[in-house]
Amino acid sequence: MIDTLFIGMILAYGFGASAALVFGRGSIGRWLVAVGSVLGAGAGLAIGIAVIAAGTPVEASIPGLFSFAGGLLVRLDSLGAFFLILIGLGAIPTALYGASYSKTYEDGRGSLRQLGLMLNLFLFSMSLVVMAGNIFTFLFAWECMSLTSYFLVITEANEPETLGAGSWYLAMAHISLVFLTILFLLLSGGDWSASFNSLRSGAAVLSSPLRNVLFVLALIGFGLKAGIVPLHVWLPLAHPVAPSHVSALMSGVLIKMGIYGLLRVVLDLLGGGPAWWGGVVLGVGSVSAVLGVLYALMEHDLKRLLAFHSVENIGIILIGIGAGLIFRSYGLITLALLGFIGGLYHTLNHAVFKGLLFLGAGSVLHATHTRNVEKMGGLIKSMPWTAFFFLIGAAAISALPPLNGFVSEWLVFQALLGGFQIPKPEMAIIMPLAVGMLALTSGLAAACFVKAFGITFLAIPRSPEAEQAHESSWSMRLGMGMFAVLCVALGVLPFAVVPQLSRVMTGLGGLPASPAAFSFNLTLQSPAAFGQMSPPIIALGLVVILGLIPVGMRIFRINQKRRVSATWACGQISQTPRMEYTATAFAEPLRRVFAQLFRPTKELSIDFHPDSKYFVQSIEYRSEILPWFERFLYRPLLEMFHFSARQVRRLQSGSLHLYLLYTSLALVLLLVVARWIK
Amino acid sequence: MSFLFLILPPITAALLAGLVRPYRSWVGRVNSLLSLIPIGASLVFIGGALTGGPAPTFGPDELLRADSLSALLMICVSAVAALGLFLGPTLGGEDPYRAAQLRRYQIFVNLFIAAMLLAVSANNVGVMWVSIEATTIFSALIIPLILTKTSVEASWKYILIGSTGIALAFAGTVLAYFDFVNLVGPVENALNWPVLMNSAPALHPEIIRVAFVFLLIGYGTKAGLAPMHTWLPDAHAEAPAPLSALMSGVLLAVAIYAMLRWKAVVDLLLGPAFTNQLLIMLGLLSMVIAAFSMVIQRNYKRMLAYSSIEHTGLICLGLGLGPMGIFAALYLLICHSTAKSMLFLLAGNIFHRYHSTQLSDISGLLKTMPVTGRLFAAGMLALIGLPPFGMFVAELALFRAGFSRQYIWLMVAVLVLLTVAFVSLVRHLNKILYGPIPKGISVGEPFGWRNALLFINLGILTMLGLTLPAPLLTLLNQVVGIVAK
Amino acid sequence: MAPSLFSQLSTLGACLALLYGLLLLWRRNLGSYVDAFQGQSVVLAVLFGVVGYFGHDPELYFVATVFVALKVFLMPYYLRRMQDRFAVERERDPYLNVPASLILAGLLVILAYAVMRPVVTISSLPTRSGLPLALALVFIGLLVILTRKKAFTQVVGFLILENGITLLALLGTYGIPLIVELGVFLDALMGFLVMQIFIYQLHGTFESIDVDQLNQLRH
Amino acid sequence: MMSFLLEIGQGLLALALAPGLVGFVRWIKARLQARRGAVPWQPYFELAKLFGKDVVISSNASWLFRAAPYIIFGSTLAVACLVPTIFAPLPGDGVGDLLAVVYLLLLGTFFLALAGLDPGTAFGGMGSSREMTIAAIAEPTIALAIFGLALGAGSTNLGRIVTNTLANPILALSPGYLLAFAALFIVTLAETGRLPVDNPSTHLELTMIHEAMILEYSGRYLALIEWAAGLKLLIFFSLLANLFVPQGLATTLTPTSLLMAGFIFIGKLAFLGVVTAVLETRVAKLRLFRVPELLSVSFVLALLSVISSFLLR
Repeated sequence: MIDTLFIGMILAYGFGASAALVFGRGSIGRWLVAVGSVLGAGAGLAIGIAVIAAGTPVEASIPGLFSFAGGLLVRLDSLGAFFLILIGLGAIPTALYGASYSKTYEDGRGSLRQLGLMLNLFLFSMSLVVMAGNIFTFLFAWECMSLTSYFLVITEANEPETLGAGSWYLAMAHISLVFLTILFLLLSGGDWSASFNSLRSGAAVLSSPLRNVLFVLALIGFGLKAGIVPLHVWLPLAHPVAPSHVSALMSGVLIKMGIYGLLRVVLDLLGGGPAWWGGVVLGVGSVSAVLGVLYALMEHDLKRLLAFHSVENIGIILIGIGAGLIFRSYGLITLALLGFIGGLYHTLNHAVFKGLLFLGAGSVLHATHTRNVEKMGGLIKSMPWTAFFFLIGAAAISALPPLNGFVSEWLVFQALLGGFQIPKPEMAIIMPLAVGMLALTSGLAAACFVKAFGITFLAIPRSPEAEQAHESSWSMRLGMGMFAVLCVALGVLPFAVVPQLSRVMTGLGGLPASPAAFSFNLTLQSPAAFGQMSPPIIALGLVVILGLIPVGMRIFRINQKRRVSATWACGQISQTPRMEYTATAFAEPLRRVFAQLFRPTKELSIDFHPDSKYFVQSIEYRSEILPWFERFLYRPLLEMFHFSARQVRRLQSGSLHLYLLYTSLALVLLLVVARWIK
Repeated sequence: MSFLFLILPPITAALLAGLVRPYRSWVGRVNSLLSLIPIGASLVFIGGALTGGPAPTFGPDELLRADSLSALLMICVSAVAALGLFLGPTLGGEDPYRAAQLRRYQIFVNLFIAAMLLAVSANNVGVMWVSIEATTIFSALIIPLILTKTSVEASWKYILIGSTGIALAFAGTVLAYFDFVNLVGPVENALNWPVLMNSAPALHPEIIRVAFVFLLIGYGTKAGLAPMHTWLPDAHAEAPAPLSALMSGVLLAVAIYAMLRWKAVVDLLLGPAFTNQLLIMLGLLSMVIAAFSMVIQRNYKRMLAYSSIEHTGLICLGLGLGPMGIFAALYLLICHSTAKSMLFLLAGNIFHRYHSTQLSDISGLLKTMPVTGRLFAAGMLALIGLPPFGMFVAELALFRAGFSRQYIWLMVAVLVLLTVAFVSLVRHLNKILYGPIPKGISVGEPFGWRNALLFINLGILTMLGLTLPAPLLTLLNQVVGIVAK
Repeated sequence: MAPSLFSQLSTLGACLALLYGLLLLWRRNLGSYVDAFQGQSVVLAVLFGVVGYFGHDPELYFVATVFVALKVFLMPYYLRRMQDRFAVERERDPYLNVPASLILAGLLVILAYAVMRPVVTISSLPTRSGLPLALALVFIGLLVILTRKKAFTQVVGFLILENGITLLALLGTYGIPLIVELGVFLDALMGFLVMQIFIYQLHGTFESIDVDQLNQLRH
Repeated sequence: MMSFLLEIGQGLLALALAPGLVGFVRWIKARLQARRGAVPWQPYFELAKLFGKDVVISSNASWLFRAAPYIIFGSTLAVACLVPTIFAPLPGDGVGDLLAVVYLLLLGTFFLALAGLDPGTAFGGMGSSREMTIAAIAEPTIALAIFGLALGAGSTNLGRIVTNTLANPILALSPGYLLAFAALFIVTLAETGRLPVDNPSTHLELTMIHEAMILEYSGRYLALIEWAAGLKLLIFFSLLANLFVPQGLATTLTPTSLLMAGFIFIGKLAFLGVVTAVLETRVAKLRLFRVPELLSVSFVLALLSVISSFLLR
């Protein structure tokens, strides 16, 4: 049954891709592309569910392809199946959304053929990444994924900053492939057709310094794709320029391939290592979480803000996985399982609410043709549906109770709280620090999304575009709606998903083959009854109380009359948008609190009225924050390469005699080497 | 017998071009058709090589011989030659060449192809050297097809560096032959490869080491290995596009073929360590120089030329990594010839449209020339080693060879250099493909048969990327068997 | 055993050829370069005869005659015609002044001896003592191309280099098989003709055959 | 079934006591400042007055402005049901633990801040921005305080914490608990907008945070929000009281023990109210950018509590 689904997936994606080529620009083309990717993603979803239900990995190989390197081996175990489901859940709504969102490209701003073709290939290559069975297939699919997503990022190639962002993205994606090539070839001792099974058995016998090197390579290689802090610089560059449904896919699903890779290599192939591995992952995760949200706070480009939040949520996922790794190394199996489940569940939740937020941002961009939050405002009146869905996404990402963000963060918290069972105190002390940083992150995330939602949707429109904004078409709302429903469902009914996650983790890296008896009936119960919570009942309670209040008010015949009048503006006649709070002002207290990190620079240029110094024509306030990583890590690196390039360039100086001198020197040197150096 | 079908067609084409005094355009068409015959001949030789059995020989004291290595190179040379001729400059076409220039071009390009085919099929070491020297001379004559300051400069540098290099190679051949004669005495057809290979273990190591240095420097100059690469960017940037496609695509391959032949002989005596060490040193040096020269490059033809230097360096480095490395190097050689010849021909189209070789003058290629733009983009992506194309597989095979021999730091250095090249080529490619259409550049391009031909190249590259057909795999393994006993 | 007449003659011939080569480094005007090349070719032709006579190989006589026709008559004639055509008398200040280049030439001869020591030790040929001198001549030819600024001088330097290799082949192997020998001569001739064409083109476009101007193609 | 009734009853009790607590604290402050001050149950009259008035809504406001009071009041009431006030082992203990309580309160703050932004006045924006800043910085302290408590008590569920501390009372005197108590007390002042952080009794733009957000509200919406704010104060006080000094909580369902527990609970609230009032009269309001220093003091206290409970275990 799974084979037919697999072929069905290939055919569906093939159909979508060819439809893009054949029909191209028209609306039929856009819809056929969407149908192709929806069917393909649906088939992938079904395969994933089937494999998790069956519990046994599925293997298949296409002998024709890659005959030189062990053939195209497809092996889907439960971990891969989970991520296949993730791709499916992420792809279906975005494809529907994309069908009408890409209407803006019909005027030639971007090539629709390329967008449709590459979208389907991108989804297929991601599915292939999680289904890869041997090294070559994995590396092939990994680079295909980077290439197709690069083409998606540069769909609007005529915008000035797109190509720059695209080059950054492809360069860092390629560097991630470089690390993975070194990793896998070291792991398999140079046999590029080794299947993951043989690697697993081979890895156990490797010397521990080599395993440490492999771990570091895996962390950097997959970290580049996941966007952990020092390696995250491509995320805020690529997401704003990509079409919104593509950034939803990239942020929701593409960076999770980094998480998949990390789990596959560190936990499955290397079988989990010493405690410091988990410590490093936890450390990197917490730093990514805090820095991600802090930089997001200072952003006023809606999609850059969301991109930084992806860095933050990847940090939270890594905190969960790091904790799991630490517990596994100390043999606390149930706690380790809880950590991994927290991480995986947050991966799923993030895919859902980040997808929703990006689609919302896409609708806003679609309506107001600008990403700058300072120019928006009052969109909730002209775009009620988008605003409602964006609110659900914002609440979910800020981990507010009835929604899914809260459940996964609660699981991660419980895993961290279990830290006191770690025998060695100096390792155990990391856990409270992580708890502190995680809590700070969720607090700041809430502040950031109050700013994002409040400034974008509430109060008075700040620019003419924001005034004439119109609601997005039905298929865009349908896409967002599906994600919103998923957000609420995953938040209210975790007991349906979390037990399956424990089945996903079974058998990886020495975790118990049989899924631990996580008695997840109505309530979520962390092991040793350390913490217990029942999201459905909380949600039910909230709904009941919210229902009771108006009823109670009617019973006690509270005054129901309501009048609408102008906002109190300290006695001024009319209230103009310029009197509203701006995003910069909203984030100003936090910029001042974290001034050590941001080192804000402030430029104030006032040009006075020609007649008198007391009247002002215009004031321009510009505040920049210090991009640490770009300035102190990437710029020196690029500078070094440019310097060496300038030196090497001088070799080809144009003088024939110099060229002949090179040949003669080479001749003399090699003669000396040949004659006298054995 | 089929040797005649291999060598004669280009010679007759040259004669035909010579005889028809005022150049007619049908001469060009006849010559292109004639160039298909060598492809057939090389396919026959490949068939012969695949079925096993002794390699066919021809001529007085076995002058020509076609074993699997020669057959592989023959097919490469003849295929790229046919492509070069079909898409070569035509009378009245977009090219600004007058009839006399075209006549000279047709004569010497066909002689050039004949010399390469002779070099690859020569069994006699001396004849191989003579024909490689002939390729230098013939190609030098048609670099300055249009007499400008830069093309004259490029041709002078090319002829001088090329000739000195190849003369040193002859000195190496003489030293090796001296050692052989001194040991065995003047035996019948002593300069033939099989004879040399049989008696190689008995030669004297010190002399052969010196001889191999001369050979490496000589043929390295022809292959564009650093530090003898300096002529390559100038010659390829100034030569007419089809010629630089031929030179970059296959002339480098022929020079590498010569080095590979001599490496097979020398390894039998000294063991692979000595030659591998030299090849890896020079290969890495060429990659360093080429990769960093592409970062700040303003001329797209020179960019392609530096990428050829880089790939030659990578191939030589591959040759130094044992049997698996040689397999990867040959695979890379095939992919590079296919991709680079396509790219140079497309560069020719771009030059006809934009009349400038400066990267800063070229933009909006996808809009002005949709077909050429897409082909050029695909070719460049293949060149930098992205998946669906063969170069990705070849480079990975090379890393496999490197890692299995524990040259880890060398492989890391190679990966870094490839990444430097990757980033700079992507940036240049984006600069060309997108952006506004410059003033005065006409838009639109018919999907003529000339572009259709290039899709064959793209097809081959994609096929090589996805799967390796069984005959090609056995051929490559046979070649590795010959070279690394 | 006193060295036989044959080895005496061959070493003498090699020394003369080397001296002619050094002449290029010493003199300044181009006319003397052509004479030096012509003298060297005569010496080589005689050597071909001597080796043919002592080595009992009649083919070498034929090769000697071809060599004389080519390198003693044809090429010098063209060179002198070219020199008159461009009316260029003196080699402007080369990269390396005369004493420095002569000292360097000395070092190169020592290097040639060092490199060829194993060849001389294992070879049983009577002409083995001339081999290092032949390699030295190759190095000097390379030095001339490297340091002289006139294209004309570079061509003559290249011809000296080729003579050195022919000498090496002659002394080392009593002449390589005929087909290859003829092929080499044909190549030498074609190479010379092409270089001549290029010098005319160079003179046409740059109005001088000074190689220093060729620096527009860079980076 | 009986237990759920008790749960709702406890929630309603908290609801009823909340305005009284606020009034009591104001009354004590007035007394300390030698003023007669309004009677402690004055807030009840204010609520009744507000419920009677018409609602005036700004023309810029959206449906969120109207829905926010219900969400705020609802979430705070839900928390009230979870927090043990008079009866210890609540049946609903498994429903929500300390983390759920914290995040439900964050839900309320989230929507309050949004409602502040909606009318589009400068005050609302300023209030929301400052409120969210303080809430964000207070989060880590609360989390670590919970960590410290949970370590000591072995669970994050409120009922289990109370029963464990009842079982061995010496726990309450361990350094972990004391430091956690201090940290939580500072956070209470920050979260509920009491003096050192925010001045509840003034409408001066420069100093008000909580008041600025609800400037635009009127009528029954204002009533709901004020009531929710009072309830939030009561929740924090009952957390402080019952988690650290659970003695006096009824463990059996007999009416007498419930009544007894009720009086003790009111006594604890009164004591805490007096402490807060004394504190507010003695200390002046901190500048906004001094508040993070105060909160970092509480963060360090919470961290020390966790470390000490680690080392002592």
